[in-house]
Amino acid sequence: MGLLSYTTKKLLIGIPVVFGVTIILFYIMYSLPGDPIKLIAGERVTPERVEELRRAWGLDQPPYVQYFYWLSHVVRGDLGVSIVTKQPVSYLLMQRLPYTLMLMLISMLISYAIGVSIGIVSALMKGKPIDGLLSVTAIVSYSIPGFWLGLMLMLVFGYYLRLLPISGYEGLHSLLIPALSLALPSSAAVMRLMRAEMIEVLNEDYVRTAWAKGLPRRRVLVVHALRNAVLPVVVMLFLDIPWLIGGAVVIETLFALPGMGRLLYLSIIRQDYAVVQGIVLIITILTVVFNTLGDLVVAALDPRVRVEKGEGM
Amino acid sequence: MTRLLEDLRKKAYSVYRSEEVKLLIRHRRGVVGLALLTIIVFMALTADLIAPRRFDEVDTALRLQPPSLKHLFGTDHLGRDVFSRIVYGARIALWVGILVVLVEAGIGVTLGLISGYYSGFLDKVISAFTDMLWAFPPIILALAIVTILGPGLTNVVIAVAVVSWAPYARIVRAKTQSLVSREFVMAARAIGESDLSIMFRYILPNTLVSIIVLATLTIPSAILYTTALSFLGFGAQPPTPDWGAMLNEGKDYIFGAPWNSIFPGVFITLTALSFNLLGDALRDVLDPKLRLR
Amino acid sequence: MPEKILEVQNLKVCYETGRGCVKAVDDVSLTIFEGEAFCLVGETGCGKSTLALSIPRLLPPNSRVLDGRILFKGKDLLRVDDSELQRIRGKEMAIVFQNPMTSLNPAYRVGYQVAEVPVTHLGMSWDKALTSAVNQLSKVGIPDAGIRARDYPHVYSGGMKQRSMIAMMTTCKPSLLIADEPTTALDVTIQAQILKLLHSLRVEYGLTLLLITHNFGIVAEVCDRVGVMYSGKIVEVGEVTEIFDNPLHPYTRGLIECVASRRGSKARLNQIPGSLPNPLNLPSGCRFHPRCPYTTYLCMKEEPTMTEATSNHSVACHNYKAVG
Amino acid sequence: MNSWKAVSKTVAVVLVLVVAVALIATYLALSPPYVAPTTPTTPATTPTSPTTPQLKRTLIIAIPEEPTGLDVQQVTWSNEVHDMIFQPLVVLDENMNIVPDLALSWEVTEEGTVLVFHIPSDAKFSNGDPVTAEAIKKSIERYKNISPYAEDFADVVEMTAIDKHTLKITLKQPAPYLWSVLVTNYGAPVNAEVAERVGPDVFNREAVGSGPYAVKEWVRGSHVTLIRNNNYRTNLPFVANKGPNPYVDEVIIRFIPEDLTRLTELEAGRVDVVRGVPLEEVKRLRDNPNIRLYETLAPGIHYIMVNVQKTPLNDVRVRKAIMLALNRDEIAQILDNNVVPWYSFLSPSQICFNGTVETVAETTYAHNVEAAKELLREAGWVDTNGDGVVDKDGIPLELTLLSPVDDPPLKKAAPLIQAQLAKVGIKASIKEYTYDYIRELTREWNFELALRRFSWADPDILIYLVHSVYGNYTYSNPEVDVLLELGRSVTDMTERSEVYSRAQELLLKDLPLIPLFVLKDYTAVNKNVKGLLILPPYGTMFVNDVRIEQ
Amino acid sequence: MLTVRNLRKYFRFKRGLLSTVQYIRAVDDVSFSVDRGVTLGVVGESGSGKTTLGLTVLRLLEPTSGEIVFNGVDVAKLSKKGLKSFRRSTGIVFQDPYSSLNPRMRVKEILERPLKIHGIGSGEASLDSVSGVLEDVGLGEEHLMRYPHELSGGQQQRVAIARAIILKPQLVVLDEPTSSLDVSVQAQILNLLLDLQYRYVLTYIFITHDLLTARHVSDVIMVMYLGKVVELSRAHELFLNPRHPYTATLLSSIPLPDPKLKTRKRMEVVGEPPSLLNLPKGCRFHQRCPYATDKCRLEEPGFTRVGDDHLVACHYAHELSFEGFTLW
Repeated sequence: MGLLSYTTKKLLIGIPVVFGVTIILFYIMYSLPGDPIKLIAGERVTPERVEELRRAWGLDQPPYVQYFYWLSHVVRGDLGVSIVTKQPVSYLLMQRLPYTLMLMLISMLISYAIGVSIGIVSALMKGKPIDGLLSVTAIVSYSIPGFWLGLMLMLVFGYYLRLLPISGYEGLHSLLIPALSLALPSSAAVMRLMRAEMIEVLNEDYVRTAWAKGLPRRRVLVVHALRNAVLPVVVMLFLDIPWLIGGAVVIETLFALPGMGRLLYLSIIRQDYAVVQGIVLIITILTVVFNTLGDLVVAALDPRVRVEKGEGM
Repeated sequence: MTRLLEDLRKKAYSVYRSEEVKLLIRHRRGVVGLALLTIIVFMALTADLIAPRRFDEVDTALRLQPPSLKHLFGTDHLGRDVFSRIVYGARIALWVGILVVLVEAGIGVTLGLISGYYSGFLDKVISAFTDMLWAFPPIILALAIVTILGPGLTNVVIAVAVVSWAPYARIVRAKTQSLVSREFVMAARAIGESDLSIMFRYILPNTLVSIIVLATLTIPSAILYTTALSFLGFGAQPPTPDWGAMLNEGKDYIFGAPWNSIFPGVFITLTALSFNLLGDALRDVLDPKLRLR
Repeated sequence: MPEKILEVQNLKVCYETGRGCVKAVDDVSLTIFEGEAFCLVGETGCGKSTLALSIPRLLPPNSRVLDGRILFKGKDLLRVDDSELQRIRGKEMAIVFQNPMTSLNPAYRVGYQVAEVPVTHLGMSWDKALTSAVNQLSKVGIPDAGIRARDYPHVYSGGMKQRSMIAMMTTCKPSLLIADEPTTALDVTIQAQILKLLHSLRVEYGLTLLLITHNFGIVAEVCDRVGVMYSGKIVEVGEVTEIFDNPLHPYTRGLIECVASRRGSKARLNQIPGSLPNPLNLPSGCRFHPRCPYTTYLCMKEEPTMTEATSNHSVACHNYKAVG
Repeated sequence: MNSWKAVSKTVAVVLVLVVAVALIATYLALSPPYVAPTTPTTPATTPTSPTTPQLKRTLIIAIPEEPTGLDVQQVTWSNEVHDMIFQPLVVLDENMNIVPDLALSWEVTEEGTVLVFHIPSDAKFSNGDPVTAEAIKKSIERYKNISPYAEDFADVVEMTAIDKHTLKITLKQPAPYLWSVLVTNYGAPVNAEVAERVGPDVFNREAVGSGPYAVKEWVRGSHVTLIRNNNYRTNLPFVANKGPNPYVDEVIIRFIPEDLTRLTELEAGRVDVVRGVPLEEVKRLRDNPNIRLYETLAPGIHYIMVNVQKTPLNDVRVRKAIMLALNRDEIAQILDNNVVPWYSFLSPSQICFNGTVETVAETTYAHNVEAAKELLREAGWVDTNGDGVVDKDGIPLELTLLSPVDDPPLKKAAPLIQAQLAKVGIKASIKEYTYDYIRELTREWNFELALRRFSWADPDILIYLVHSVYGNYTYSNPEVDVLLELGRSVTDMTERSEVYSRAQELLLKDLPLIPLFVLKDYTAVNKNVKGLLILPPYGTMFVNDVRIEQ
Repeated sequence: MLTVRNLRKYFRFKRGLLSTVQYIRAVDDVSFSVDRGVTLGVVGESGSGKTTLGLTVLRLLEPTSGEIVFNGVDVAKLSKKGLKSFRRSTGIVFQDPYSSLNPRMRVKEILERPLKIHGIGSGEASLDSVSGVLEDVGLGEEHLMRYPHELSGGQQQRVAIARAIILKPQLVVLDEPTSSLDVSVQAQILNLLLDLQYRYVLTYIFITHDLLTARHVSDVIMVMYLGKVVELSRAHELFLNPRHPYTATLLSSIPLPDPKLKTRKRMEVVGEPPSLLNLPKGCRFHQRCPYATDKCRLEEPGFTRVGDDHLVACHYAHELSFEGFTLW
């Protein structure tokens, strides 16, 4: 199969996922208790005015009509207008997205740099005290709630040591503690996967073959073992996106970062339909795209994947 | 005759169990996890005895006291004893963790069994659904569900379970698929077993170990999720001494009275850690091939 | 008398398990002469593969060599350093494994994997090595080797994978080739082809073959000398005709007789009663005594040692004279 | 197969590119919103007299929320930015008296149905256009057309410009509550002509008013820079400087949503004034010698709304018991005394506030557990089974208390209220929702006790809470209805105050709302900033006399 | 007793999302019949479809087409109820004894299940038949309460055999019952199977890749290659006088446990069997057959009768002889 058709196929498979997620979400938002119009209308507004606003926002329509209305606009690149701030959703997103992407990028860099390297070390030292120590450290950091870790880092670095800003965005260094709190638990997961994969691959017959061929140690470990062991970790890298975004919701809220996660949290609370829909759409598309990218990378790294497997009857 | 059989049964059973138990005991980390868990369970069971005060006992005169002999972990902004709240909180953490796992395992195992056993359309629908869930940031969905259901622990439990049954469905499906092609299932059909009987007599018991291991390993994430929701203000209702809610209340005083934030976090970590250690050990001993993601 | 190429002395290997270190090879000594084809035969779990893998030190990490020496061309392989070992492996001593399906790295093209060997050992450039890999592959009978060398292993059939393994391992014309059940995973027609290939390579390169198998048919077809293993011990060693015509150990005899042969049909076969002993719970004295028709009190009490029955036939049995 | 080799390379290259582009793009995208606060270089030019210290010419104010638009007639909420740009006709002084700002003077005639405003002849918008009677008329007409609060001027039947500088407003009926709109920036005139010319969207970005400062630049997500309006004239009695402030050329209003960051900026000297001081930080700021805290009382109270339709809360004795059970001093204590315990329904920052009502209420309902228990006993609620909860006919007295997660003082007070109620044997279970959702639940009568607040300078706000028709809530008392309707039409302020005092007395008997406290609003200001005036009810800042010393 | 006519079992195989569906013809037009008390040996290499055949005959896989007539009834058309009684008169033993026993059931339960399902005996009565069958397969009551993993491979296979015969079936399919066992245990199991056949007059379909074993136990042997039967004959006759080049090759490829035969002249074939997805036209063996002609390349051979009960699917069944080779 050619590259293009492979990619197209993978992306095509993603489309129903995007639809499914947005439809489910739309109905969830629709069934949220409370009336967004009353929320924005405030204390001194008459019922007539409320109805007027409801018509103006199209919220008097049945949900499927609203969904198709929304969808038809999305197709034209219009994500709608925030009911709370009256700003275009795309504008809000563009404003917030960079912070979240940057946060995710930094935390991914940290977690994969730590996780992969320690995982390899630990696998090569399997059974030795250092491996035990690293593994226990990993399990411990895996058990720490990210938001609490963030709180503690804030306390230590922001308050006691006054090294880094406590909260809010004042430049890239503001993202350091939040990224760390996101990265540490996830780096433990990466490390555990990397270690398990490496150990498994080191036990594979083909690694034994490589030894039997008399290849130098580095060649066996890097060319024959690591190349195969790193594959699932790469897959995880791409599959982790939803988790990271989920983490970003809590962390951004905690650190008061002007990112998408916090906007999402606020918008769910304020029932800002359009914003929630827009953000989730972006997240789902990002997820699908990253999954496809992940598949492509895997296909590039592992020749077996390119052959479609048959199914029995 | 029957007597003899009964004796034999007991003996065989004890032999079978003891080997695995022995292995578990030799697993040092597992023992540490078990010990930690025992402490937390002990806390939960004897909260009424060991907690010096009730978890909701307010005394404004004592507010924001630092840790001392009288108040081991200090007091919070309402003058409640943090240690007592932590001790009572163990009940909630355990209850929530286990309940979430029961619900999500119930959903996941059923769906996984069905989709693994009946390949084809049903499988495709269930798998697509699972994939969709997989692609969705869980905390966001949980947030939305809690908003619909209203705040409260039970609703949080439901929300977290609803968004996180996917690993169960996947693993049970995979196990079922591999078991369905195993010869003993074929043999069961050859002697005329019905589908239902095959599912529940032959397949389910053989996935049980994985499910138990998975359950142990997902309890910590259940606890972490629920505390995260409580932390965002959607979980336990005051004055419930939920650790996440305590963190939520404590974070306002993080700089002035950090003990309000430190201790709940430490205990969330310890509880998650105990289950993680135990789950790892169980996996090593019972089901070394199991992968969570 | 030809040169000794490999001498295993009092080798003891065990595997770490939850219940202590379980001995898989227990005090085994063995000599292989240059140019011969030596077969180690035995049932599952008798330790034959462990013995084979311990020679190039390729045992899995949970194993331990407790004692013994492995002299290859006079050097004790258990005591050489890693770089020395690396020079021996793949160059002077090669090994072909049981499962060709998993023995090739799925991530690299077959030609590349073959070419790695001359690059490492002969200092060849990659270009030249790749060409020589194609030659080597066509030599072992891969059709269209020039094209197929650029394939990944997963598109190869089992037979072709095993051929590629053999190609890879014989590039440097090693003096000893260890083949650990090389055909067990293959069909009979392919098995015949691979055995033939091994034979022709032996003739061409004059290499010494150490073949591990459980199939007496293969033993008879391939080998000059045979060692029979039971429960971690070598119980009988001798020339192949001696072993088949005049087995001295009751176990060897039983095995040969219980194979459905060309002779019988629908008749009861001779059978060895019972099953293999549990390595965690070995019987006292001779390990075969609970299944042996010739058992005496001595067998239960004392472990027999290897004795030379004739000049080229040794056996570890108290009663071998009665058996013969 | 060969294409795959190319693929792996392509993928690698693409990945590297994507990551690189993402890095660069995010970096670029992140850079602009963060504008390093310009600490204006000390003017080396004119060192004024040696006695006066050197002055900083830019006032930097940090506020939590960025306005959704600058046109006060288009937004649902206004803030400090609008205060700078717009100038109301009249304002409230610290005693809640109406005093002139833009207007020279005014008359109320025809029993309160006609208002006449006199505008100074030199009044100008910041762009130089004159503020005439006609312009104000146009502005109010525009408000009636486009504002979400168009209702505010619903009673206005006719506006006539008697002459160029005199505006006559005719009302359907007396509408004293209109003053509470007029004293805010909502009631301030906008340059409707410009608005019409440029269209609502542009005007929302570049609104023109007659306030002390005018829009220079609005950097979204960051700040608004305002420049001195040299056409500014005011008739405020309590400021010395009736024209443009000669000491402050520019006002920069920065939007910093994060409480701690806002304060950090102030402590670091990068900001002069911080609005929205988190209550937890007040103590720390008070200890800081470089910072001055301005304190104003909020124009409203925080209270428990009671569902008087529901048993047992329909029994006034139970409501009184709750009123008595509460220890407001304790509540104030756990809120770090950032609130004032309160017993009546109007705060001192509201028009028509009457201190005697509060004093009487305080003595009547001072914390008294025994009295509360006694009232419950009278009502038939006694703890018969010894579980600590009073019961009647076998039913324990259990109530649900709705607590808003997004209102920190109320959220914090809830568990304490719960504990205090428990002491008299009332078991309250807390349910937390967002403030807005609780408002909806109360509107639907789907509640028992709900923690709420209101914030509006005019006592007319009460009509929306306790009037049997306008209020929509559970309480109905014809006497109260009459009084509140009367309060809408009485124009004389003393008389009006009397009306609301009587209404409060009735409410204190019925207790459909149980007052808790009045919140203190804080503004943290650098000590170098002299002459800043912050007045209730909304903590409006008057920068007319501000001088910033170095 | 059992007659199979034109049995086919195809597996669907889909490549990619939009590409066409292909079929793997695992069993393609197989016909044979077995008499009561007789053993039919089915011999073939991996991919020959012998296991699929065994499973399809017992309707553990749904046949794609063809008839399976068992005691006069077409099994392929049986309803659920009829199938149940068919299950009662058939049994199956698999290759891997451990994998064919439910690891979470004790031996007792494993053996009781068939009785329970078919409502035979209860309590003591069923326990008696369980003990009886255990004795038949050479196990004792001490094994009743064991889990499969507590038994050795040979014992496990004995349990599997006991399960297959506990309902006293007429037909038992034995799918490589000895190939995963140790050599020394294989003989025990083969002897057991022969004893049981003798005692209960069982009909066996014995599937194996091991010609020596097949010869030992079978009365009739059917050789399969890529889903097709290539030769069907009495066992004795087949080994004495193979007529299909593939059969000859198979025989010739067996390593014989006799060093003196080391240098015998063998029948050899080139290459490896093609993929089932990509079968050649004509005779499926022609690419590897040293005797192949154009006819073989184009035309699929039908069966030729070359003697009593000896059928060969080769165009040149009468012409070819393999006298130059020492096959055996």
